[in-house]
Amino acid sequence: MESVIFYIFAAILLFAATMVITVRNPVRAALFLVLAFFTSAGIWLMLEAEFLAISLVLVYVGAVLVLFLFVVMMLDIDLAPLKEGFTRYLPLGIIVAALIVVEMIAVLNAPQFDISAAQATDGSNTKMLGRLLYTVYVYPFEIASVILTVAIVAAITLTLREHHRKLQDPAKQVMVKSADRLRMVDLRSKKQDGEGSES
Amino acid sequence: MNYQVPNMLFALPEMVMLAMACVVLLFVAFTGNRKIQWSYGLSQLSLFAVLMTVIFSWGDTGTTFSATYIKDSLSDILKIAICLINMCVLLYSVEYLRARQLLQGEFYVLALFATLGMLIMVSANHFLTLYLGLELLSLCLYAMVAMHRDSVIATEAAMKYFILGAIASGMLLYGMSIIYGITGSLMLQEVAAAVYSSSSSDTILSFALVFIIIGIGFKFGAVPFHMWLPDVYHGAPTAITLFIAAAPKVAAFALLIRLLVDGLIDLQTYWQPMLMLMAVLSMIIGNVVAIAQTNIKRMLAYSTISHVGFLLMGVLSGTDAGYAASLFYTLIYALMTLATFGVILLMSRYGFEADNIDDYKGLSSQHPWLALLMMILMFSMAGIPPLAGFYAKLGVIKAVVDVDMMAVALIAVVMSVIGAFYYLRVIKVMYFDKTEEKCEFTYSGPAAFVLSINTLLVLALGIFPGLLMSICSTVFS
Amino acid sequence: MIVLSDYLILAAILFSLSLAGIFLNRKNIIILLMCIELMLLAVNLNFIAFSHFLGDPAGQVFVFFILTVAAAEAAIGLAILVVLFRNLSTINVSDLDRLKG
Amino acid sequence: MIDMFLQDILPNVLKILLIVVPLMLSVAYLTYAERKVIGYIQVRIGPNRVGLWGLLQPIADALKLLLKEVIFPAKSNLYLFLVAPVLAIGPALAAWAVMPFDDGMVLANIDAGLLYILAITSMSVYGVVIAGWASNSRYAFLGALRSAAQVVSYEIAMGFALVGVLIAAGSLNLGEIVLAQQGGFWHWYFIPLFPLFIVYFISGVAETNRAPFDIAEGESEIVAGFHVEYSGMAFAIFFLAEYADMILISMLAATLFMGGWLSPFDGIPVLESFFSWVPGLVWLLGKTAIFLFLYLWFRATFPRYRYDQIMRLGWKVFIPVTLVWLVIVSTAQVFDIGPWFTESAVITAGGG
Repeated sequence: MESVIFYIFAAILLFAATMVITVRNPVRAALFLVLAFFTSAGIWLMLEAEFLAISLVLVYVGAVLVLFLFVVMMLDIDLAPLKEGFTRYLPLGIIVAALIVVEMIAVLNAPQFDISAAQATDGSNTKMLGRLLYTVYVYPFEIASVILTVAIVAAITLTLREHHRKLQDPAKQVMVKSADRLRMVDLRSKKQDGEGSES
Repeated sequence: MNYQVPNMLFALPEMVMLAMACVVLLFVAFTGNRKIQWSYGLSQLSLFAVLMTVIFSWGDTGTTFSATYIKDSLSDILKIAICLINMCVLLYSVEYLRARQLLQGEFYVLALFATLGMLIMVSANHFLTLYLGLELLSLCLYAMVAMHRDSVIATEAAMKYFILGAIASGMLLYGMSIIYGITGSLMLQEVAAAVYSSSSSDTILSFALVFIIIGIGFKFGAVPFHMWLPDVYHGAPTAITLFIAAAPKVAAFALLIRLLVDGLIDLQTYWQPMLMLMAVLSMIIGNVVAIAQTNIKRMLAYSTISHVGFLLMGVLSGTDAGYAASLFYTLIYALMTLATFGVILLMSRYGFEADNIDDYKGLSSQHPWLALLMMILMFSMAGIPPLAGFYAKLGVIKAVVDVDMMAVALIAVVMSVIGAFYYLRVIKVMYFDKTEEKCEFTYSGPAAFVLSINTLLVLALGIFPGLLMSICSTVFS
Repeated sequence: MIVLSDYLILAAILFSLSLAGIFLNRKNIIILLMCIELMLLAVNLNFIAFSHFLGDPAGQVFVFFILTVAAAEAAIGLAILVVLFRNLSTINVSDLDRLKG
Repeated sequence: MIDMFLQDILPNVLKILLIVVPLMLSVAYLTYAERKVIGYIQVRIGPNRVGLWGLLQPIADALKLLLKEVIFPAKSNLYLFLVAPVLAIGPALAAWAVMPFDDGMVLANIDAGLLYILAITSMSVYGVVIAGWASNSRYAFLGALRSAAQVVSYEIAMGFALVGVLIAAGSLNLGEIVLAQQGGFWHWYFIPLFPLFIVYFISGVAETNRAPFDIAEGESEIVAGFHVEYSGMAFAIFFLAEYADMILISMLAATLFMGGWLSPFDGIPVLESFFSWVPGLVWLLGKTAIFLFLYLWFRATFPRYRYDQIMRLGWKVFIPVTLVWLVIVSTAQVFDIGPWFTESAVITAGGG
């Protein structure tokens, strides 16, 4: 039963990942990415990482990928030329990828990874993680908070455009002197022509 | 599991840095760019404060925060270097940024957070802190490169930097995950102990090592993972290029030592040939391609790649003397880069980037002092005695000779001779090419003064290299 | 029965797919960013699988932090992308050709 | 196989039906209530023709929507166009799995129930975004973008508000959170967590894209926002999802801050025994109804917010308020300030 579920999830995950890198339309790629993350969350649940599985859905599916979708939709990308050249690199890419996969599998299929006896951890997964985060890993936890701060600062610095607010500032209006608005220019009138002055 | 309340005192530099970065962030958030001088002053003050905390706690060693944090002489000396370097960087870049409307409070905020990232990396004793410090640094750098957001080349460089940097982090993490799976730990000493005791899993360990080396190679910009480096150096505003070129390399050195020496020293037989390949390729590609460059920032980028090659040479020797030589090389490299970009920044002015080598024509006749400084720096980079660069190169070459890697040493010597060509070309342009146009600019004030000291330090460390060298060798003994 | 190496192989295939995506994709930066997310997903799967089979929570803690950092990274990456798009009006990978040499 | 079916699957299916069918009915009559309430607030009667007092009106509306033709806009992405309503209703129903209706009366008593609800409700934004994008219409698209930004922003404030609850209760399980509020209505969390309670409910209104935060639909600005191109059954499903979400948010508010199924007369000498025969479900539904009434009241009285005002409220008011209050709650938890923070001081420094 468990293995059936695993294979189903694994198949969906790999299918979704393949679609992410092959589909034409970035919106659909983002949606397949959602699917990939969702199935991953399922696999993580099988590995008894409940908290992380739910956070993955909450943080990734619920926020980060929405951000992706948001940007994809906002940028209004011209879809037609986006995939040219893909097929040109495809054969080479497939060969290289397959080679990497075979090699990795050869290494990772080692007998020492043939473990199945996993100790069932008792107690709440969330509580356990929370305890660790606030004791043993309190220093990394603080660094993570700094990273998030930096992300906010950076994203705002890069994308926020200053709006020229259409507000009047009476203090400044009162302070204005004539010299700020009016420039006195000495123009000689052309008396000889008799046509008066021009600008 | 017994949890002990950590000894916070060890992490005082990081805490001061974080607190001050937050102060600057708030200050900038509430004053905008109206009081930028104050932001600048506060930033310098923060770096100075951190420097003081490191200096006054010099000599204490130990781990804290459940061994995710380590304070040893390596971390101390690198932290001092990072603070000093960044103080100079901030000083040199003020006028450049001001002339381009880039002098925003966010620059200082990001620079301080990036410095915090470097400090964290340098003191990391755990894969997690190493990774987080690295990411904190990298994220700040990506944003800083893109800060000139109306510039096409800056944003393009930022995008390339970001993508390649993120891939590198992914690689590094994949390697870390495999190592975690085999050793069952993420703490460097425990990893080292587990690697030492396990003998059967060498294939898998070396498999993981490949990913880690690729990650490190990317972060250093060693060939064949150097693609981002010239583009980022070229595309980013020069002040930011300086920021990226100097201190982060010192932090990257810490990454290298912590991962390979502290954690995976027993895999030396595996990482030595990989590092050797990267070192040799970096020296060759860096020096040869630099010759063809007309843009001085790009030229310096390739020169950096070649320096990375030299730097790796000391580490790959696998001896304490080799590590010390690499540390010495890193510090000298940072010092030289700092001063070189300092000269470029001083010459760049409103509406003009002094980033073509031809812009330096006739510099000697108009600004003899600047030309003299530049000459010292170029000679030093080329490794001509009695300048600091010479002793740095000598040290790392000696390290590989000591472990009987004559071929590597030979390539290094040949490449430094080739490399001398393009450094000398800059000198030739400055002293022997004439130009009609006057480069009208004035340099004065503290930046020029510190720059002069900085350059003379390169000279002084060349004449009296003993002190710094002995400090470096006490770190690894 | 599902053993550790099954999870590792799944993660390895996912990792290779993301790498393949990065190298095959010559046209769209946003897909590159998605591939990076996939890559981190593969790494996370590795960590969680190890954590489960070793009975050691440190791997899960690491994943927690990778999730945090990856979210921050995505935010900055997309910000840079938006800035780039404003400058270039394209996010085509092969249009990033102003820096050469 | 049949054994498994009888033992595992059938009871669960029955339980699910027991939740979904009343929910659907409630949605139908919530629309009726909405029209009636708003009608009386605007000094008119509201639906009164179909059946006694117009009670059959929702049935008639449902029939009408069922029989209407579903129109597919030109050049729309057909597949996504059809998936969108499903993505909207799916999370709206799935979230109910962990909702406790009475002591032990819950479909899936999972450990991290609160987290589950947060995760599932955060999925509901996809329905809106995809609908807006797949419709190939500017209005729908604008509505989708507005909604995406708004929902994601308010999720943060909402999450923080819920963190306050879980610090106080020391658990993520909804049933345990309710039980932690036992002992009379002054034990309920709306008193110690009052700012969080307010933030939670207002964020809930924003999360469901209801007035005065209904910029995603904004009839007068972008006609009907993300579902402008939908008709017939497809439109009805969005409608269902929106109202099911409203009921969910209201019931969650009742569960987390108002003691769930607990009687408000607990601990009051005479009244407690007088009302002891009332089942917990009734109390829960009563409390939920109060919040639902608030929803309708808001809609009838408040003018619509402007987009930037909504964002400012979320980011610059709610998030700081919740952060400050979290610090206060944590401090109170450490120093055992009662009656709310005494029993379950689980989180102690250096535990484990």
